[in-house]
Amino acid sequence: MDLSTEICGIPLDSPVLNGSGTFDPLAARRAFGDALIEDFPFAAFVSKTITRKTRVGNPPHRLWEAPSGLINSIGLPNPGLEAFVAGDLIELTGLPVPLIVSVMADSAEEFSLLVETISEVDGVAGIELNVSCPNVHSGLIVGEQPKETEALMKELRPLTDLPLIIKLTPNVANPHEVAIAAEAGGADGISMINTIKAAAIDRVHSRTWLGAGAGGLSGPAVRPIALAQVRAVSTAVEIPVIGMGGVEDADTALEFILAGARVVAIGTENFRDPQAGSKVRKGLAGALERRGFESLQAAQASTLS
Amino acid sequence: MDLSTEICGIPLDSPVLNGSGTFDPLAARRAFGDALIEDFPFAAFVSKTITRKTRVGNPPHRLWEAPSGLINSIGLPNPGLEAFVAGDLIELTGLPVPLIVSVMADSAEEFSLLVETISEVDGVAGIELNVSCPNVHSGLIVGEQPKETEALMKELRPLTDLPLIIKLTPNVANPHEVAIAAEAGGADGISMINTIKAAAIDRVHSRTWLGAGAGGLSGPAVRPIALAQVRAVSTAVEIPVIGMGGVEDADTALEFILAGARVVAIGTENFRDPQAGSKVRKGLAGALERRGFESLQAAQASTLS
Amino acid sequence: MVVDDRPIAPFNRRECAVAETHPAGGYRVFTLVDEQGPEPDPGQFYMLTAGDHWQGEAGRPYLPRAISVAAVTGNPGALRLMFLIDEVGPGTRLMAALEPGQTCLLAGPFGRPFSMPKALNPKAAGAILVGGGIGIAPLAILRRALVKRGVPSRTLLGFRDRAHSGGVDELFGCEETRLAFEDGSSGHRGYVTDLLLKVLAGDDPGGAVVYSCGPPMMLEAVRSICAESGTACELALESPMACGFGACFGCAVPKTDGTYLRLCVDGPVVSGDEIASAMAGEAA
Amino acid sequence: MVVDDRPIAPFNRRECAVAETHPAGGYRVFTLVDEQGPEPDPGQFYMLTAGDHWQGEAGRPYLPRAISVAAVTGNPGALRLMFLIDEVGPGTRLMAALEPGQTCLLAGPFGRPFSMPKALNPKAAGAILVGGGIGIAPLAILRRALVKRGVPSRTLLGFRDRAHSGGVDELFGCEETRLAFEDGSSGHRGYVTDLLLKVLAGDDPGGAVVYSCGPPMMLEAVRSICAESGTACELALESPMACGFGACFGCAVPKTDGTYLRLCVDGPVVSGDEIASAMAGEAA
Ligand SMILES: Cc1cc2nc3c(=O)[nH]c(=O)nc-3n(C[C@H](O)[C@H](O)[C@H](O)COP(=O)(O)OP(=O)(O)OC[C@H]3O[C@@H](n4cnc5c(N)ncnc54)[C@H](O)[C@@H]3O)c2cc1C
Ligand SMILES: Cc1cc2nc3c(=O)[nH]c(=O)nc-3n(C[C@H](O)[C@H](O)[C@H](O)COP(=O)(O)OP(=O)(O)OC[C@H]3O[C@@H](n4cnc5c(N)ncnc54)[C@H](O)[C@@H]3O)c2cc1C
Ligand SMILES: Cc1cc2nc3c(=O)[nH]c(=O)nc-3n(C[C@H](O)[C@H](O)[C@H](O)COP(=O)(O)O)c2cc1C
Ligand SMILES: Cc1cc2nc3c(=O)[nH]c(=O)nc-3n(C[C@H](O)[C@H](O)[C@H](O)COP(=O)(O)O)c2cc1C
Ligand code: FES
Ligand code: FES
Repeated sequence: MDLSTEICGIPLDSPVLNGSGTFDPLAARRAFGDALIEDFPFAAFVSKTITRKTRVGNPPHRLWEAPSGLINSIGLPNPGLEAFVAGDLIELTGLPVPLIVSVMADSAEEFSLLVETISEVDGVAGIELNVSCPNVHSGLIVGEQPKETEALMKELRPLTDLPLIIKLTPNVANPHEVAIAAEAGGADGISMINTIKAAAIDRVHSRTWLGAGAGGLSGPAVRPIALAQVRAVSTAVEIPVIGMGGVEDADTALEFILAGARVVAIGTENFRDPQAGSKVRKGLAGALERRGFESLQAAQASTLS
Repeated sequence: MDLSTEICGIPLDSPVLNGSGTFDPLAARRAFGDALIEDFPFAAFVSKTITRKTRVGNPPHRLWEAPSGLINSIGLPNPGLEAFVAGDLIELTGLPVPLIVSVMADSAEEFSLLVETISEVDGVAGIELNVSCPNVHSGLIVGEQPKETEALMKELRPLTDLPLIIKLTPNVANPHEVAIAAEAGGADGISMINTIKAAAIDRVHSRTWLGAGAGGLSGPAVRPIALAQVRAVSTAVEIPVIGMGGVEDADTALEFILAGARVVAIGTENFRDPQAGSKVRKGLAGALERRGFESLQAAQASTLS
Repeated sequence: MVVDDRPIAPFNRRECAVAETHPAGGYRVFTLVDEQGPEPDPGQFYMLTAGDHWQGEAGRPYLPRAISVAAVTGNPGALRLMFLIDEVGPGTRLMAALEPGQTCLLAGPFGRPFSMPKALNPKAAGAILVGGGIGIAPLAILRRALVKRGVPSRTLLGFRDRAHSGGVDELFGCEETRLAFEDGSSGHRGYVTDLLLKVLAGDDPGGAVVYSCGPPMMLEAVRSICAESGTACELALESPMACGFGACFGCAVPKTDGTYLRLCVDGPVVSGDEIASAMAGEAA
Repeated sequence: MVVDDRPIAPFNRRECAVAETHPAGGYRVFTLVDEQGPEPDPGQFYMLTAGDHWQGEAGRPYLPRAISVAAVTGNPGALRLMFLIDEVGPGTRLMAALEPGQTCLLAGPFGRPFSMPKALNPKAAGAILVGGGIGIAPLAILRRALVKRGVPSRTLLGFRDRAHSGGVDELFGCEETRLAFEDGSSGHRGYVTDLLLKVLAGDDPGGAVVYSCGPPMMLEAVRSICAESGTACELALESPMACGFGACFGCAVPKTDGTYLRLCVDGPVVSGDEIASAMAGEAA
């Protein structure tokens, strides 16, 4: 079965991407060698989130295993824009698939710098905007506020020809309101869901376990929540949705497509199985057939009754 | 170990309640006979949510099992205020523990009627306000809006001498803002979390599984989210919190108390084990000791570092 | 409070040893030893959690599963409960994999049992049992109870094919049982409801009582055949259950009056005229 | 891209048969047959998922668990990997319950292995291995590699008591190994670091190389003893891991410069002077 598709004009061999921050091809290359490149698990690669300045990330602990899920508080460690562009980015553009760079900032000015700088690099296919961070000017978390989101999109949209995909936060009452605002501001696509605010308690010492005090939940535990949000958003906007949150196999990937996502992304499942992306891709034809779909397009076009 | 405590002035033999809508003593009596009353699992009983008019509930399916959790869309079936007061309520006041009656309405007027009518019944110890419903006047879901919540509390507070406990919805960016508003409006306690918006997809027919189209997630899957919200709310308000969301044993119950809850409630775990409440209560002394607490009060007074 | 004469379950979830397991056609049979519970009435069910590993790779099964008791032997204190399992998902998969030495967590017996024929119809001369697929389980224990009480009964069972007719010989004995196979591999070629129509045609309809359990389509056919011929009938239905004892309100089945019944307390056995359709609980 | 000379893991998560299991003191040993992987270097680890029932009653374990290889025999194509398990939670509980005939899912080998003594210190005359508790596992495979290369080594192992000294005899052989028991039940009464101090006092510090693995407190003591005496040392650390191959950034351990290393790719073996403290990864 032909699984090729596209997202925001980026051609894809399959509808299976990775979630930002859940796969590092450079480290994986050290562990797995060239086999990683020869059988690259994703149809496009989404980088971890890059900020303007270097971030070392949060103090340990950064992980807590939850029932059918994972809480992380990694803290977006990254080399910062300059070092990223001069280093890792060059290697990432050499991957055999389109590259989407994820960026985050705490002001429109910094976001602009990130978008403009990344856009100048050859081999970048798209930019994902991580808006789960407070705006230094308003103190508000951009992605929680439709107005802030729309204003940010309007500022960034003219700065690049690359598609701009906005990664929504799930920690809101009505994600579709933020999605509608993002679309109005010129977003080309929506990526969702990011992790859900969560806490973990050290069972021995009765204190918070995570070094940063709190974290975000991902994995199968959040899938029912992600499906509800993807459905609400995809029926509210025209732009395509990259659906994620607990995808663990082809069947659950297809659930996201049925809920309205154009393509899906694999996050935490990568940690359980380094080849999770390939596993999902390889299982999709069978999953589509079992549900009576003749093509991926038919599933993408279907709506839930 | 002495586990007695209180919530909003209601004396309790232990800090273990049930979540509204997750235990029906009348039906359980038919299944289990008098043993239910002799070893009643909860220190206070919270009724299912009562509305002014009869509700038959949602069409099937009403249940979907999720990874480490359950999605339900029951639809608050209940006999309506009048029939409840004339029937079930009489039997519930005969239970060997204090009774808290949960009510929901779509306007302040209807809420007032519910609160006033319930308050006149002997043997009711408190009222829980379920505010996850849209207000017919504003169209807004009361519990998502700090202002709506405060206004409602101000209207209801003068109507009764009973403690008013507000059950928050977790489907908001910042539950502590709603909690602060509820406290300002005169709430005596907070009950949280209710279920999280979730969707389920029929794997065979590729349509939504739940008769009502969507539902709410509960069980261990949501516990990390519940703990984060309980912590955020309990540090923001003075009034006590009834913590729930995935409590499955004494250890996880104690996690809620450490996160800032005064007492806990058992929901979905009741379905797995009809004696879940007793199991949690019986395990608490050991769990407290293992963590080095000399009393329940010490754990209730501790804050997480 | 409503107090009826159904057996009272111990107020707990208890660990029970697996005494015996074996395959039976396309199904699997296992026997648990219940040291605390009362003898269940035919039509009742238990909520079961198999073994230590409830929750598989995908975080399911999480909730217990409702399983009808198919046969009971022994005495209270050491009841042997026999269950028949059709492997359709993660929960029944774990149950089908049980081996002696393992344990299950069990709560129950729960639910409204079958009524005896005279209670359904004072003129009842005997009973007609109509079963299909895994639905033969509650009819097996019902048939033994009828035999014990000296009530004559005829059993009509339908299956897709021989491979899916597991449990018939050991649960019913072959002599008095008439079988229908959709693929015609033996017995009547076609549906079990064909057999029912024939039997009813030869009977005094005023004296017949029908008990049925099986797939929703079959139950619905039985229900309407009985409604048309004025025959009293009881159906054992299924619906997804979380608790089994009336706590979750999840097992709703639409009644004729537009309201719902809770199948775990007001069923699983319902009388044919109580419900709008035996299929309504299935599809949303 | 950084490409180093550590063994390259197959790019997959593969099913491996459990060949043998047995208890060893307070621990449990099991052997897996890896038909695809290369021979691991000492200090490397695998990410393991035990059996079909990953995810127990409480929805955990969900992620695979990092486990050091303690011994390797056989040849690529049928490598036999031996693991030593300390049962501390749901994941190790399932691993400790493995029996021949079952399978594990395995990814790896991963991580930075121990360096050979001469690479750490050109003047190195031999190696001192300092292990505690379950931390003896990577030292066992290291010692065999040193023996194979003809590098002289002394092994110092510490345990709470005899009951917790499982695996020593079979993994090390008793002759060349000196043991310390906190409860004085045999060997030296006290800490293994007492033995290290004695050995170092008798040595030319310029020629010693120390390898250590064990509880954080012990590692930190070894690290500071070596730092003070100017002895080159490598420590095999632990930290909670989700992936094992650099994908999650969860296994951060603070370095002296205020940044963090990813223990799964930049470790688990680190040199003593790279990290601020061997205990920092433990407590938040
Ligand atoms: C009173 C009663 C008696 C019963 N007696 C027996 C018996 O004797 N023997 C027997 O084998 N079975 C019996 N059943 C049926 C059995 O309880 C169900 O089939 C049970 O759901 C099987 O669990 P499972 O995990 O194997 O399959 P499930 O995963 O629960 O799948 C079973 C069916 O449930 C639906 N489903 C699929 N996924 C989900 C999900 N995530 N959440 C909710 N529903 C889902 C689908 O329609 C699927 O076909 C009985 C049911 C009832 C109510
Ligand atoms: C490189 C490396 C090699 C190792 N080699 C071995 C080995 O050879 N043999 C061996 O037995 N072990 C080894 N370990 C340790 C083992 O991987 C961990 O102890 C593992 O977490 C055990 O899993 P568990 O499910 O049994 O226990 P867990 O539940 O993971 O508990 C283990 C510890 O993790 C913490 N913890 C508790 N609950 C949670 C939670 N929900 N989420 C996160 N952390 C929690 C606590 O501190 C607890 O003591 C190694 C670890 C690493 C990193
Ligand atoms: C360890 C970890 C790190 C993550 N880092 C990022 C990140 O840098 N930027 C981002 O937008 N999302 C990040 N995410 C969120 C994921 O991309 C994804 O949205 C989320 O995990 C839900 O998908 P999943 O359930 O499949 O993991 C991270 C998630 C995890 C678990
Ligand atoms: C089947 C079911 C029915 C519920 N009905 C109600 C209700 O009537 N009123 C209410 O306030 N909460 C209701 N809840 C929410 C629970 O009281 C509780 O807040 C939630 O389930 C989280 O707790 P848990 O994870 O322990 O189940 C219901 C939950 C379930 C699972
Ligand atoms: S199964 Fe819970 S009420 Fe029937
Ligand atoms: S364990 Fe995931 S990066 Fe190290």
